[in-house]
Amino acid sequence: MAVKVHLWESLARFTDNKTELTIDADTVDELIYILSCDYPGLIEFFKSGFSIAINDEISNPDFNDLLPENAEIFLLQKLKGG
Amino acid sequence: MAKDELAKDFKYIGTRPDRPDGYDKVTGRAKYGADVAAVGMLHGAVLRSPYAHARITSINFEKASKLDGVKAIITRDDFPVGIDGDTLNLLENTIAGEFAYYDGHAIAAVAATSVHIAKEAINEIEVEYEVLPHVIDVDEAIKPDAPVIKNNARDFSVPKGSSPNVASYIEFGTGDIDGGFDKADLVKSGRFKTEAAHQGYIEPHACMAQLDHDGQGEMWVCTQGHWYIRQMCASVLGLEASKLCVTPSEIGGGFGGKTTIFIEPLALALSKKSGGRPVKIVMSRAEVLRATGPTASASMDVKIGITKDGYLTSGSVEFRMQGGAFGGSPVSEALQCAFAPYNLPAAHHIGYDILANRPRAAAYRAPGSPMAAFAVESLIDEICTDLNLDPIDVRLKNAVKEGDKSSYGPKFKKIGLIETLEAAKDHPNYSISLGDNQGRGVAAGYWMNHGGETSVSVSLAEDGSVNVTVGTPDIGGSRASIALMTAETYGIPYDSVRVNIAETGALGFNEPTHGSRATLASGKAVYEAANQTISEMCKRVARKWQIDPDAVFWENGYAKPAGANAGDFSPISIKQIASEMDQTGGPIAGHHEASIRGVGHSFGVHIADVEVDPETGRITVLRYLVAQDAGRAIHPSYVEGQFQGGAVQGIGWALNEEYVYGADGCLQNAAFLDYRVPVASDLPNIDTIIVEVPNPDHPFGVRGVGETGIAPPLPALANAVNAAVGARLRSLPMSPGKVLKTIKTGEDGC
Amino acid sequence: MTKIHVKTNINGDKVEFLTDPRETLLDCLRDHIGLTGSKEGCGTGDCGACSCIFDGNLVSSCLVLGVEAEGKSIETIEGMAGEKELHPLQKKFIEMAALQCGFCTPGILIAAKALLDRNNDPTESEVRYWLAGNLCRCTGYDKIIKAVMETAKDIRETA
Amino acid sequence: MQYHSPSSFNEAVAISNSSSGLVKYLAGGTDVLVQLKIGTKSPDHLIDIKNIPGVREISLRDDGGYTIGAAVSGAQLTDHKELSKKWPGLVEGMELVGSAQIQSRATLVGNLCNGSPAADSVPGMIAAGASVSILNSSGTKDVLVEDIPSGPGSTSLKNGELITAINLPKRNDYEGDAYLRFIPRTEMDIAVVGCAVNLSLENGFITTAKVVLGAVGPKVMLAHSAADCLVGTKLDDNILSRFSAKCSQIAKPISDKRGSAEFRKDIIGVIAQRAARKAYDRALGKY
Repeated sequence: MAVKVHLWESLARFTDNKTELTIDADTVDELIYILSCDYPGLIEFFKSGFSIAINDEISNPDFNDLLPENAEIFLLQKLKGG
Repeated sequence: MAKDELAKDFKYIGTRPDRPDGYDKVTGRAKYGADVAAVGMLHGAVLRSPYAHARITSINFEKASKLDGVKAIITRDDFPVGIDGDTLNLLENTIAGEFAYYDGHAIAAVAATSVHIAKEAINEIEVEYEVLPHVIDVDEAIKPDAPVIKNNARDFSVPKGSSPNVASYIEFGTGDIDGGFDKADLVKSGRFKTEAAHQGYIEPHACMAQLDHDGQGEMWVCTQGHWYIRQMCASVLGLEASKLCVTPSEIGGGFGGKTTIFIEPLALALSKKSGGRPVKIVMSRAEVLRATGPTASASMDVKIGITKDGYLTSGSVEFRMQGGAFGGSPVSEALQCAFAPYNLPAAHHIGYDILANRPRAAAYRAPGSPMAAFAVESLIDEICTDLNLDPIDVRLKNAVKEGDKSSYGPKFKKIGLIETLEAAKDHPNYSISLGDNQGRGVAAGYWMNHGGETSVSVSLAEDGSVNVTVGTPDIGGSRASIALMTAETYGIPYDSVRVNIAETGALGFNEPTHGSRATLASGKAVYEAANQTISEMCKRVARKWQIDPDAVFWENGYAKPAGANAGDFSPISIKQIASEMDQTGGPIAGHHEASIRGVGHSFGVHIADVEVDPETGRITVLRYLVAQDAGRAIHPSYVEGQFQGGAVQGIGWALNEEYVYGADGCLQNAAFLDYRVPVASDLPNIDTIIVEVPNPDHPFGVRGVGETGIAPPLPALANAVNAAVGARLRSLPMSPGKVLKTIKTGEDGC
Repeated sequence: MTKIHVKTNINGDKVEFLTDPRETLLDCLRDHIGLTGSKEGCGTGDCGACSCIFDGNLVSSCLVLGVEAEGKSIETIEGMAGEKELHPLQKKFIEMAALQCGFCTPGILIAAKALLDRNNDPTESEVRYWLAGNLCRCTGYDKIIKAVMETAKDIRETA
Repeated sequence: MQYHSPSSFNEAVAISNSSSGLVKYLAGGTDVLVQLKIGTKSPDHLIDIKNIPGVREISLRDDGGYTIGAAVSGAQLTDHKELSKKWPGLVEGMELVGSAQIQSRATLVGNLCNGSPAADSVPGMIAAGASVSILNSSGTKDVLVEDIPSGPGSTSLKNGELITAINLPKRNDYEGDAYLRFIPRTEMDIAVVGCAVNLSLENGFITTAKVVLGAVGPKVMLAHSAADCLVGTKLDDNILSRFSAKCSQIAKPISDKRGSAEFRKDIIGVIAQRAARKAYDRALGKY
């Protein structure tokens, strides 16, 4: 499935200055794997923890989640609270 | 509020019954962190650094160890080596290694047969320090000549060439920023600063721990999240997590500050070193203020463009936040909240997490949001004043609604900002006339409220009452709200539900009661678990009636036949099903474990009226209104309580609370006498409006209500002060001296 | 340190205990007598969580020495409820949700009772100033003040 | 630490003189116990004076003045209607010390002996012309309250000396006093500045004035030159602003966590002016 991934600008250093990427991935796991292979600079980011919005549904990442066709994905800072 | 938006009529939800733990808490029976004792128990005390930054050259505890009654003394040497990453930061903050990074940093700990002996022993430990240069202020910390707090503190995100005290960096945005400013009729910018504020829970940290050489341990502790305590203690001590059983006490407030470890690993290590005797450590108030997490201090630049009729065209922020010697300020959350209420065509955010010689910042209610609100909502108010526009109207024109793209990316589902603004505008407080030196301020605030990792169980007792077991400690009445949702799900009386908070062995991993998630996430999980037991009950009744399980449905506490083709059976009550459990297959219980998805975006709008004494700069809050979207108020009294408590913490932060450091980098006001939280006589009643625009991602529409309320008071009060006496305070706290200076000179001097 | 033998009366019961003279009354209540309802929030008289009635006077028990209890009579939160039912303030606090975490609650109840015992018709401002020595960080005081005012009204009406 | 509970003042002084190490007298304990808790002062001997007969009594002397026992609490003072009516400024100074809980215990003598320049009850006592009775091994003596504070946290009392009572002079008609302080909150703070004013009037004109400033110097200070501005006047606006400026000028505050020197100098004048107005109105019998 082709999905559109939005990254924040300060991550663009690791992605050839791109903040929008179209990736062919069926699951979150596959998406992270492909991003990590294509842009190894992101590995540290993924390790540091993050949240994800898949078609505007924000949550902690479930790596086995299936990605709908043309899904719009935002990688977000890990959600916390007080 | 438009009640017609509610999808359902509820029998229990929305009522205000007595809380289940009420009797315990008004009679003194409830057991908090320091309230337990065990046979053979020792008392712990902690030696803390008197310097803001120092190399520890030697620690000699020979004299201390010879004192009668001293059973164990620990230093960093008693902890595992080879730890790195976040765990190393946790360990370093728990007990200093080579360096003491802030005044109050733990250096060593003692266990003795009495508190007095433990304290005497602490005084007998000889430590040699080599004092190093320190830095306290966030802007000072990134100057080129600032003392370097740690080498290699920066993570992957920090661009080359940044100050070595920058721990992380984030930048994101959307739209054409410069184009947006070009379209504006007015572009305004400003620098804003906030000082660190402490959560100020009245119960100091306390725990009792027992650990033996077999690696099995137990702990009783006041915490918002005992699985976090287990995970963190296990990781810094090199224990197997499941061998450590952590039981949460009742908790005397947390507000984010009790989501991490401080004394807990010390108590475990002392217990182990003293041969497995239980060790209790209770912090003093001074220790709480010196060594536990306040929130970050912040320096923030904001620029906003607007058309003359009040439409925002572009906004940019650069936030620099100091989160202590280990990083971890909530700068990314602050950025996410900064423009969240507004539908901005273009927005750009830059954030720096910066080190300073201060205690490690912990979460504090809506971490980051209050600072962001202070900067952005103050500047919007300045714009409204310049353009002579009504502050609520401007916010209504720009307010986000369902389907709008948020300033941080994803689109909003159903949200209630517009309804909240309208409710605030319609409230009588917005039109009461004001006298001399009085002014009114308006501000909005936001928090996303996430679900997070949650595990619960529900079981049916033999008489048809229900036990619910959750892993989120009850800080502000969540037992009541969870019992209400359970009662609603089953259709049984509220009094027939008992909610327990379980120890770590009883459930799967639970995130703490933080981020306003207890009612949101545990409530959703309990709903799922209860429905499991309901389908099991329907199944058993179907077997009894010898019909298809699908032909049985549940209503108001009864299993009923579903329509004519199911046959003509009399409904069977939960009581009867329960009483027959042992003959129908045994116990009935349900459980639910998940990372609860979705967030409960909650927006709030506050209106503050103040009077300023122009001769002394003293601010009196005359009246105060909180309007906030609760999604749905499960127990409205405790929702109001969250609104009021959040608002008053924000009022304290705005007016008088601050960390005062001397030139030596030591904290000067480590007591409630001079860390000035609001007292009863400082305040008016806090009026509330509960707006209910149900969260579409929650079975009962809950959004989470705890966090948002602390953000708007900071700007609302600053805006009110400006309206009262024409003094614009761009730094907090608005202490009388600073207000007077601003009245006299037009500058607050920060 | 030689301990001192103290005979006192707590919540109507004769009580004896041994205390290190450095120990406060709060330490003695909590650690020697097992009455942990009085809380220590600061230990320096700034928060009121340890409020007790000491020979008829409202005190912070962290600022009274245990040895001073000799021959005195002390009321703590554990003695506030009657045998059959809660004190009206306790009932009203639950009913009106005047507590969240509950840690400051014992001290506030004791202080509020001391006020209503001497004045059952206080103004809101009097209640706020009387309770200024009792910090609450959860509620913003709103519901606490209202619960005390409502209880005072009930007491006046039933008197 | 050894705890003593003598039954007479002489016994208390004898214990003090025969004890070695740090010896402290204990009355209300609201300072001593705090110091014990935070570890700044750990006495070796603590002499509790509360079991000495008469120590908690307020009595009207034959000369019309009051004698206030050393262990009389703030609450007792406030509850004493006659004394509160005659010396409202002195009483309100004491009443401002701490919470209701503190008021049950804290004493004028304790507040004085703590030696704080910000002590709320001390300016009122000095303005009133109060004296203290001091007992030592050679007998008793009377000393003006203004001679007791000697610097931040220190007093002129010698080791073993014990204040047994405070003596207030007789109060006449057309006299009035007031104490005001500035704090950031409404309660529970230490004074950022404080000012007591005590006035006597004749036909509306001020004949004598005493002005005492708190928290603007190393000790509570008498502001003679500021008081002189008031004498012979009816306290009109011009006089008040001159008085206010004088108080600000006399003040020699330091900057600390509770306020900057600049701020303190600014507001001492404001607070002093308000206190003078209040004392004047009281002297006129307005309230």
